[in-house]
Amino acid sequence: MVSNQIMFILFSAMIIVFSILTVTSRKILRAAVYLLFVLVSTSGLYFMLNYQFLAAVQLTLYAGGIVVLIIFSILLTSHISQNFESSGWKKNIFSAIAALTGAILAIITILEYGFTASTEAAQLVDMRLIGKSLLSVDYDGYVLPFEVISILLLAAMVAAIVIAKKGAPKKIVLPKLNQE
Amino acid sequence: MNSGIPIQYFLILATLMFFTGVYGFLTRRNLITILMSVELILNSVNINFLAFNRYLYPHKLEGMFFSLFIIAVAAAEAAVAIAIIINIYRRFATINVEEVNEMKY
Amino acid sequence: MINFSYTIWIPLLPFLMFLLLGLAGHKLKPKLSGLLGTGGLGLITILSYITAYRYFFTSEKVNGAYQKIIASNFTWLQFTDKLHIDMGVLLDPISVMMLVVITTVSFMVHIYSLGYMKGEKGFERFFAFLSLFSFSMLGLVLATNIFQMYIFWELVGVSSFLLIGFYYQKPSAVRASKKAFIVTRFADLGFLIGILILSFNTKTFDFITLTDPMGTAIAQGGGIAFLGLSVMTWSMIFVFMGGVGKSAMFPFHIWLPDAMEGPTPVSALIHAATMVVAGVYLVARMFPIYALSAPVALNVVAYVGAFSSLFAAVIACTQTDIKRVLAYSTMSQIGYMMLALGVSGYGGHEGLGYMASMFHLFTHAMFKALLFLGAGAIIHAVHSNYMTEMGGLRKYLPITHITFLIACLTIAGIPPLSGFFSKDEILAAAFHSNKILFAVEYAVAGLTAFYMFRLYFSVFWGKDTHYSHEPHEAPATMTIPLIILAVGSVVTGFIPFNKLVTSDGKIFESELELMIAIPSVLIGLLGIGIAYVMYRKESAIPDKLAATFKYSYKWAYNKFYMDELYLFITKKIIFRYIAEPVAWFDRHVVDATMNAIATVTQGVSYRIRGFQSGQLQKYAVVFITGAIMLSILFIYLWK
Amino acid sequence: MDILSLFVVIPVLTITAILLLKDTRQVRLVSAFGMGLQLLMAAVLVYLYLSARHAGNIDEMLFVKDYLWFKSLNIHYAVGVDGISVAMISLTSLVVFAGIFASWEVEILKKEFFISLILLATGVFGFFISIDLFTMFLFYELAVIPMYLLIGIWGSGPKEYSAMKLTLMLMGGSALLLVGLLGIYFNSSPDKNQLTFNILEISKVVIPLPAQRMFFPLTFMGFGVLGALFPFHTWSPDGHASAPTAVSMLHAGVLMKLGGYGAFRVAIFLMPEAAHELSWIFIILTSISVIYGAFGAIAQKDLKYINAYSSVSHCGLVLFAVLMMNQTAMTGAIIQMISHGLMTALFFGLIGMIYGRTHTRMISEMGGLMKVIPFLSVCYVIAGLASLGLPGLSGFVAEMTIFVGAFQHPELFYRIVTIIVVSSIVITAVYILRVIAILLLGPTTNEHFEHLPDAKWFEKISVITLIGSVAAIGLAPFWLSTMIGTSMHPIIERILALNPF
Repeated sequence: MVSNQIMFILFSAMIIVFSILTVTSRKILRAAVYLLFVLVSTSGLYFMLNYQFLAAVQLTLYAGGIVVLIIFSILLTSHISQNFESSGWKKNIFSAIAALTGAILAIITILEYGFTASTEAAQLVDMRLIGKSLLSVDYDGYVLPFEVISILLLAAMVAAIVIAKKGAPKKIVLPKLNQE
Repeated sequence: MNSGIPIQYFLILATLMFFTGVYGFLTRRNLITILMSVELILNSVNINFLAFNRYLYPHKLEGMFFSLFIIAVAAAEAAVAIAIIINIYRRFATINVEEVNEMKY
Repeated sequence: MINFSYTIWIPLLPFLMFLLLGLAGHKLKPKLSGLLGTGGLGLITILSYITAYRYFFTSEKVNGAYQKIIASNFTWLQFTDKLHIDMGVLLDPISVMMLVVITTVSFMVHIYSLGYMKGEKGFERFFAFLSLFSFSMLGLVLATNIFQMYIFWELVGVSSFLLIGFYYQKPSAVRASKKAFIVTRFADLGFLIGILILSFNTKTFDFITLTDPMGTAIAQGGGIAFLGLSVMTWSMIFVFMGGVGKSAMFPFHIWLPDAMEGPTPVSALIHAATMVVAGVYLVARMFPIYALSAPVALNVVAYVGAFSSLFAAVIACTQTDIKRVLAYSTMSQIGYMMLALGVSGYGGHEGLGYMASMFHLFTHAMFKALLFLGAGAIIHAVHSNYMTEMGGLRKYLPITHITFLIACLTIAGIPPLSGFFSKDEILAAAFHSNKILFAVEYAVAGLTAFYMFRLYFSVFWGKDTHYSHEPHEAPATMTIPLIILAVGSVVTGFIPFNKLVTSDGKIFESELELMIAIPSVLIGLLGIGIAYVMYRKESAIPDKLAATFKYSYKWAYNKFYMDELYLFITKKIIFRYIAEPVAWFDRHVVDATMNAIATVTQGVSYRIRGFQSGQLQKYAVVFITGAIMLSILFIYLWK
Repeated sequence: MDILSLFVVIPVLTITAILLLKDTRQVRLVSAFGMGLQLLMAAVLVYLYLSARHAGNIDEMLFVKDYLWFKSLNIHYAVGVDGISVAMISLTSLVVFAGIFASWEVEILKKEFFISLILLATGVFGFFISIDLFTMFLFYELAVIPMYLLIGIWGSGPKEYSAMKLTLMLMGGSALLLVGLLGIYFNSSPDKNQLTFNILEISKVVIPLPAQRMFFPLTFMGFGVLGALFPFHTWSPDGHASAPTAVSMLHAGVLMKLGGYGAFRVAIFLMPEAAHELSWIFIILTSISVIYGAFGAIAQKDLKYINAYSSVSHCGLVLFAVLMMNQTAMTGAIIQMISHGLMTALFFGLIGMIYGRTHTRMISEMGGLMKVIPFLSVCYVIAGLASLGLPGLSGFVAEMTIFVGAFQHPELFYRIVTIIVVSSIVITAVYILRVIAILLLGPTTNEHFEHLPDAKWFEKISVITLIGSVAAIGLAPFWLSTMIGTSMHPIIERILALNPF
């Protein structure tokens, strides 16, 4: 099963490296692309865990949807070639310390906690099962969260339209707007 | 497929990803990059859910569905957030988070 | 048992009249309202006389003593099982006697006022107030319990306030009414405290229970001691404080001279004949307790009375405002009555002082009312209060002159006028009890004769003053009461008080003691003689004397600066050093503390609002740091 | 619908009716009608109450209705009245009725003014009928909140400051009170049965003494803030001075009574042991209130300030009497609440009317008004005399009942304090007469005042209603005293059973 481990190491290395690049890159479009790599690698992990459907969703929704959305918004709001001025070193160091502390704390906790892997047979996750469970009202059914998420998506859609609609909130005049 | 890889590996990976996201959230100034950091965080959580589901409760589907919903929520969130960001940009002509601080005392 | 239940109407009728005149008076014609008030009072005068006759001559006596009759009574306010304020009518010798005094004088004053107040603005208001006063005074004397007495005590106080301030647009009248009310109110505080202590120890307000010589109230008189005096003594001293205030005894006398700012009939009724003797009546009412259970308090009564009478007599010799002379004379005479009570014992001949006090109260009411009404007639004629602006009035005011002379002779104690008898009894009582007090009163008798005839001579004789317009005799409505009261002053001396009003209700024998009567007449004559020499004609003697005793004269003329002392206490100490600091303290300390709390809260929130910087990432740092801290805390530290 | 709930429903209906009106001039008519109906209801209630008592009904509370409201916390909407509440309800309806007429000529935002005013009244009525602590607290808050708007919008002078101060201080009191009430609730069943907010049920158990020691001061102080307990009284002068006429009337006349009533009904009744133990502290504070308020009033120059301090003094007397914990003093406290409510409402009403004419409240700027506006002046004198305790008016009855009752206390300390407190009657006389003398008597000082109009018809209604009640209590106190006294029995028995003096 070495191939397994090799794949895992590959994906994890990609995830970690590109994650770090995402949050440190000075060019915003590159950051978006690094994010895309991270997301793709993640979907690889999903495949490894045998959640093919989810991996597919991850690819289409994240890589295909959200990243595109982000890139569009970058194009709308920023100059692509623009370099960020880096934030102050104090802030960076402090944030790094906080993040590291948190990470170390979490890792120690993980390592100290003895997980016992379940011995039960894994359920085969196929599309039919997913579809049935999502719409089932039985004990194992997920119709309620499904409906909730539908409404949430609707609401988000409406909200996104309303918020982004031009000209609507003209009434509120904030003092800093005068230079506009 | 995942034999030979202990669950801890996944968890540690997710942790590192999570805190990379946190680091980004704390240090980036551009709202869009902050949003990206948030996406990282969400993804790390997803990995956790799936790992737990697969290793500890393989006969159940909760973790998977949770991840699914998180992805949906993330999508919604991204849509709304980007709408807001664009709006902010229209208003303030910047998306630098340090300059968008109207909501204070 | 004779039915006395109709007596409830004696106080009630004036009350109804007050309501009628007070609420609807301004709609009636002034004359009609005056007549209504007078008519009502005439009616109750007749009722009182009938009551007096029936009580003294037809009601049956037990063991030769007049009984205390509760003619009607109902519970007005229940405090506890035993303590309740009743409203009712108590008939006993002194209350019946007071009924006669009050209704007579009040009736006379009503008639007199019809003439005196004619054409005044607020004529109906005046009669409404007079009715209110009559109601309160009658309620006071008929009270069945000490709390009822206190209630009416306050009511006479307020009627007096209203009547003194009748000319409410005159600042001096307003000041005087305010002063009268507050000074007596302060004294009433003592009365109230006295009532509280008394009722706490005896568990009753009822006069009959309280003053029963065999009763528990008197028996338990000893009680717990405070400063060497028994509780009963303290309570009686406090109760007496109320009497001191109402009867204008030293040191609460200062309101009485100022109260002369009121219309003269009011002075005659309230500040000479009736209300001011309420204090005497109060002591007389509680007399068994004073005599049997609180002798120290009785001594206080005697000494306060004696000192006041001397003090007032000295001041009266120097005043020039006739009403003020009469006011100090009133105070002096009431001092007499107090003294008489103070030296009296309980029962039999021991109670001579008690009888004498009541006797003097009776005669004094007649002649002092007469003096005031006469003074009113003079003022009516001359439009001035100052005797320096008068003189030779005997030609213009013959009736007033004669009646005034009778009154002066009466007060000077010249036989066979009534004042002679009553004063003689008092002197006799004092002589048998305390020689020092007797000496004081003897001197006061001379002073009284002197200052009254100083007044008389300077008004009716003396220099021939030129008046801007001819003084004329008062109308019949005013002179008739004068004549009636003059007759009263002459004849009331022959009423056998020792057979009617005594400390224990029983008759005792008393006779004129020539050993005392003759010197007292002599000193009265001496006083008149000196006054004759000094004031019969315009003479330089008074001025010379005043110059000789410059400082003492000045002190007496300024009433020994008592007013100034009070003014100092009220204005300076109470107002400047208590009230204003309290107000300042409230604003600048208590309120400032509250404001400071608010300011500190606000300041703190200004400080901590920096957390709400609007910087998203700062919030995130705080949040994450906090989350990490909490994790450390819960995972590693909180085992 | 039970009769008690009508006292809440009628004001609510009135408010609804006002909301629907278009013509602002009808607003006051509707308000007057609604509150007139309320007054009538109060009379009916008195009649029903007396006849029920007469018929031999000896329940502690009559007309009890109980609806479960929140099951999990066992909160009920429970109403019921005894003689004390009936008396307080009558007082409230009288003052509100008079208050409507006193604010007949509000200039701005009429509709909103009357709505707030009646909302306030709703709270007060609800408070007096509740026998459930939670409902009581709810109505209490309902009564306090509209005050902020009423003073802040329709007030005068530094109104925002005063409104804020008043509301914040009262809210601070509410906070203490809420802690106290919750403390009572969580100790309401020492046997670990169902916890309850119901006063009657709590009164049957003995709250553990340590809990009482902790929560009695909180509850008493919470109510004491509203009852102007020293040193938490400073909202009163500012608040009253800035408030519009009707609000001053209602506030001093009724709202401050919530403090006294609550202190009595909740603090003392439910926690008598602690009350007995700690009363000396509060006795000292209240006697300071009495004397200090009176002295404070002497030095004031503004009519409303004078009355505000006078209220501090008089309300201090209420709390003082409540703490004496015997029947007479407590009866006196209730009568004092009613009496003070009526006469202070009268005072503030008259001050408002005088202010409306002279446009000043500084006594030094006025003088000789008796000649110009005799009706109002005479009424002012009557109010003054009632305040200084003239027999025949209500103040005397109340004060004497308190003094006599307080002096029956077996401990010497309390009797000495009583004597000190009694001396307030002189100080009261001083400041009342000072005002009367300067304001009303003497020559008319300002020629602008020569032609002031005397009272209009609605002002007369307002004033006469109040004077009539003051005089009625003063002349015939026995029925009121008996009505309150009989209701006092259960409370007294409880105190006596626990604290044998």
